[in-house]
Amino acid sequence: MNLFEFCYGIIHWLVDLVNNLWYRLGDTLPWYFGDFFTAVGDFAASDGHLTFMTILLECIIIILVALINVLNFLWIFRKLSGRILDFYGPYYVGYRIGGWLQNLADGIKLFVKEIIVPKKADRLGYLLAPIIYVGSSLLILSVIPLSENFGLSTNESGEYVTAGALFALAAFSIAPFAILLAGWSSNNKYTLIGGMRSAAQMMSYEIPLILCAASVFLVAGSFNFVDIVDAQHDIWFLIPLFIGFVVFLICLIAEVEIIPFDLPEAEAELVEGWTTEYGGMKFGLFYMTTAIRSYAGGALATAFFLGGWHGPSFIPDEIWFLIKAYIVYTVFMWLTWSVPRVRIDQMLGVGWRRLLPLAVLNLFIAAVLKSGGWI
Amino acid sequence: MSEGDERGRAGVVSIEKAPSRIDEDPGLRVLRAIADSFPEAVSGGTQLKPGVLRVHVERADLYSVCRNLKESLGFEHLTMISAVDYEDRFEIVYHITSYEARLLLELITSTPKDDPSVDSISTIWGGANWQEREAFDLMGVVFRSHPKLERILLPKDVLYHPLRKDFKG
Amino acid sequence: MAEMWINMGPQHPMTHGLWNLRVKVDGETIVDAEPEVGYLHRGIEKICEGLTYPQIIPIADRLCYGSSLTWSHLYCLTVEDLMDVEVPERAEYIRVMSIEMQRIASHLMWLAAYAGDLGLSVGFTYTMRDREVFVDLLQALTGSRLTYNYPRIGGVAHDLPPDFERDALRAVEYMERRLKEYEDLFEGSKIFMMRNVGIGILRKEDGMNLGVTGPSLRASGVSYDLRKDMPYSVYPEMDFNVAIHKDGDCYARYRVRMDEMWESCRIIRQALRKMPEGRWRIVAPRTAPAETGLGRVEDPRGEAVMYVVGDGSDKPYRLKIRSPIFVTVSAAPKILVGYKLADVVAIMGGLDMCIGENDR
Amino acid sequence: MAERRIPKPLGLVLRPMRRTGKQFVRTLILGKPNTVLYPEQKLDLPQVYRGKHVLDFKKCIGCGNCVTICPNDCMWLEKVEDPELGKIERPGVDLGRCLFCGLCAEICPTVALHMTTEFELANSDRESIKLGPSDIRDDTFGPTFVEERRTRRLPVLDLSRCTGCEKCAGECPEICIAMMPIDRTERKKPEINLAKCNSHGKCAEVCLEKALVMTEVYESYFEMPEPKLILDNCSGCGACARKCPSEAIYMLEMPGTEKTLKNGKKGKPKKRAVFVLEKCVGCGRCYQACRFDAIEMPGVRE
Repeated sequence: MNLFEFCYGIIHWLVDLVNNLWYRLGDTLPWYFGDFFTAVGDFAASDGHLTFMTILLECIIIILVALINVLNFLWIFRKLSGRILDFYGPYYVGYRIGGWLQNLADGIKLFVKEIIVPKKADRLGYLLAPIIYVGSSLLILSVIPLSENFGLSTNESGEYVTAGALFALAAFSIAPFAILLAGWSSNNKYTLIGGMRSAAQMMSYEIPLILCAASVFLVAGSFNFVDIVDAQHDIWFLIPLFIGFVVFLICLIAEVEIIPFDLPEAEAELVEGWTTEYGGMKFGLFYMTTAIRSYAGGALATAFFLGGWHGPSFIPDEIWFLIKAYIVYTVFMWLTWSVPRVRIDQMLGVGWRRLLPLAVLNLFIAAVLKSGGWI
Repeated sequence: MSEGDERGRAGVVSIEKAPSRIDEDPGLRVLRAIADSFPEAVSGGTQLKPGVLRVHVERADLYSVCRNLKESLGFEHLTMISAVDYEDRFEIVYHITSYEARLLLELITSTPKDDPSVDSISTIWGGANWQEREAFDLMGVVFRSHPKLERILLPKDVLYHPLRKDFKG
Repeated sequence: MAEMWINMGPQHPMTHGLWNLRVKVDGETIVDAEPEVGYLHRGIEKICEGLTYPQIIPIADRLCYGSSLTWSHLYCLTVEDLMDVEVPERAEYIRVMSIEMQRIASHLMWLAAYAGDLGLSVGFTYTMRDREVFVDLLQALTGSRLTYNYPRIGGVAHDLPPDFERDALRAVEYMERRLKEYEDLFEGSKIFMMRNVGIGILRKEDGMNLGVTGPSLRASGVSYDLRKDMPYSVYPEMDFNVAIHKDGDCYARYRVRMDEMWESCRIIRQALRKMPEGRWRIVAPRTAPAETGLGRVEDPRGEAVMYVVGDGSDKPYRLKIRSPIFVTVSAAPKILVGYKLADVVAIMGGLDMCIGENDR
Repeated sequence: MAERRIPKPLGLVLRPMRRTGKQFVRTLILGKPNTVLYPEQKLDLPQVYRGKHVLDFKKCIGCGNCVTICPNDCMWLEKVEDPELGKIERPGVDLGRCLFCGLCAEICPTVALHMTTEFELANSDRESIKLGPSDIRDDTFGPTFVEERRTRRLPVLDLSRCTGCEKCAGECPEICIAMMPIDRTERKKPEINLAKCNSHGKCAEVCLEKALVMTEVYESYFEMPEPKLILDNCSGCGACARKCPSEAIYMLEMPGTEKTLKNGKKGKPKKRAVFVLEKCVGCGRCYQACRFDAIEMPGVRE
């Protein structure tokens, strides 16, 4: 049973339940009322309505799963950084489960804070930026399936969006726009410089990222996640496309904006970069979105290079996928705490002079492998 | 060098009393050189303890003495400028160091109460710039031809000079 | 992008303490810089004129939060010079040992702040953790963790606590192991070297002319260390080297401080070995003659000088404090211009700012 | 100096990652992080730690030296009534102003004031961190504290018992006691040179009136100001003797200054103050008490 069937079942059951009442009302009431209720019941039982509601339910489930994952990610982030940096990390809130509830508590705290808009800020852009940022990041998650059965699909056969991977990458690169908007509309020099840096950084690291993804598409011969993962049934793309994997990870770090590539919010020089003027839940959204994007990045790397949900079957597929994504994130964190931040010109230099040629080389290798039929 | 020699003041020797040792001791040699170059401007050259000299200088000749110190005697480092408010005068004390000879020269110049001004030496030692601004800020000593003589530690609109003795609270 | 002024401070993560660095940037490149200080001016020189000589010792501690012991030690040296007090030899050794511990603690704090500036969080926590070892030692010795109030005019306040020697040697050994780890952590990383080598070059002539002292000057190739050049206390008895580097960039300043920590470890060992028995304190006179006293020590940040004028009473007539950082900051525009905005944190962090002593 | 091994950053970022990985393994698997979980765990503080003050009421003599030495003026003397000790003056501390420099405990001549290792002193309002004498009172703390200051056994003079017999001066092996006449009183008192005294105790043994008693005295590291009497101004009122916390001032009669009353009898003679400077703690309270400018105290803060 896949997610669509599961949701369809629930919706069908619910509609049946409510339609009992509706049809009974239609039977007992006078004709002019009764017809109306019968029509409502008919509409509710129609295929279109059922499919629509099913997809809505799927979305809700996927967002819930994603948000729980984000909480996990933040918890791992804090706990892991605590262990690496030699302190405890979250400890008291949710004492029994290792301080897992700390992020929830922080979220509630941020949520009840006042919404402050700087006087000279561009109000519309200022308020729109977090929404675009979060929305675009959630869009990525909508198309990444956790297994063959767990993903957003529109029909019973469980086929996902055909160009899902392409869509995910496209949604990944909406973020610079939101960041630039946030930086510009805050009307602050730090945010402006941060936004500019962010735009430059994301655009220059987008290209190697997509080239590496392209090598994967080339080898797998599809834009569909299920096909890509199925293509890795025998051998993970990690092994033939190792260069691509490394470049992809580095580019992901830059896209996610964590140290060593967190120049847009380099706190030592730009206070908090482009999030300087944001407070309360708006900041909370940015903070959460960083974790969402980390999750998305880990998931993309897992799907593209680490064999997706393939693994020994004693653990469910979905859990395998999450474990791999978590491991990718852990490596990110490990790197993050071990190195300082690079400078913007050095960073762009690395992006254009090192990573881009490597990505092209990787694409070339992929093409050779594919045309030679070795993979 | 034993510790007692280093710390005690027993080694205070004035130039006139021990002329035979001038060439042995680098400190005394420097004192003699200053006294020779500026016989009128310089007075009271003493060696307080080994490595520390004291010279009084007329404030009119301060700039030329300092230029001479830096250019011919190798005093390359201006350590400190301190202004002291005595009852009858302001004393501006320059502590100047020579890296090579390992000497510290205490150059004292005094100004009258009603005209606390000396020549700026920030063109000779760049490090004097902020220290002169500080002395101006806290003690009200004016350094003529200083590139930017503004208050530095206190806000720009303060009217008093707090380290003067007549300033109360 | 047009040129614009950016305020880095007075409340900004780059500034350790309250000061303001205004930089004019063209895009990301710095074309002008202007430090503004005085936000933390407490008027310590004026306060000291109203306090008796022993009362000033805790005030002198408050000059710098990073190395407070050095300042109270300097103050005591100055007043001993003014009063002609002979300090017992054991006290001198204890002083040398404790200020070398303070130097290590101060340099570790600098390293922590520097690592934090560069975004290396691990560097921050590890160095602060290891600084704790020396802070604990100093706490066992002096009774406080930050403002020690330990030296006295004519000695030190307490004798060594029991087992102190063992703990100190253990701490020194631990520190030497750790220093190797830091070298891996900092210099072993390509990104750290990218951020440091060739950044913020202070030429030798500029450094000498602008009055820069301490590690920043020694990193430019001038061998000027008061512990060697104009020895005070029992430093002549100690066998140590002056750390010098010739490049004058951020990496050289980092390297000089690391080497100084190695040398401090050596000095602590020697001081512990040579520590004589005897008294650690004598009764100091209450009043000072109407003369002047001068004390100079090698602070972790440079050449710290105090000049005290006595007037025969039990309070100083004038106490002038030379802060090494005050002069070094005035040289900041010279170093900063031409580098990128992100280098400001590396350069200013590398100078080891301490606003407490800067503004006094 | 010798060039130290400078590691080449060959592995890009692998070397620091190895270090952090080691640390990660160490804290995650092999042990606990370095943090001290504060409210549950606390650090062991050394005895010299300077925390909250405690005052031994029985040892304290109320001299106020702690108040004088305090750089921040955060101490004051307060009159308290104690059922055992009567009306006394004891210091209080305003922790809101305190620097925790420990000079007050260091200068205390009787080692009555200590600083404990208690550091949790925060409170919600300013008045409650202003600790009066009864708040810092702890008579039991003193014996648990290992005092670093040395004690000396010194002869302490009770001038009211002394007859001026000169036996002590004769017995002293170091010849540090000299009998000095006291102006206008026709009496002599032994002046003891404390620098030369080496605590033989022979002077106390021979003193029949027990005027000289060997007592343990803490040595002070501070040179304290000494009061000087200007005899011509002294009116004999005795205010200074009443104020003196260490009972170092005695009021002696001056024979020959009696006023002749109307009925021809002679009245009581005038008195003068006599200082036994060996007992003086230099607090300067006599100077503050004197209203006739008869006591000079060079260098006491107004």
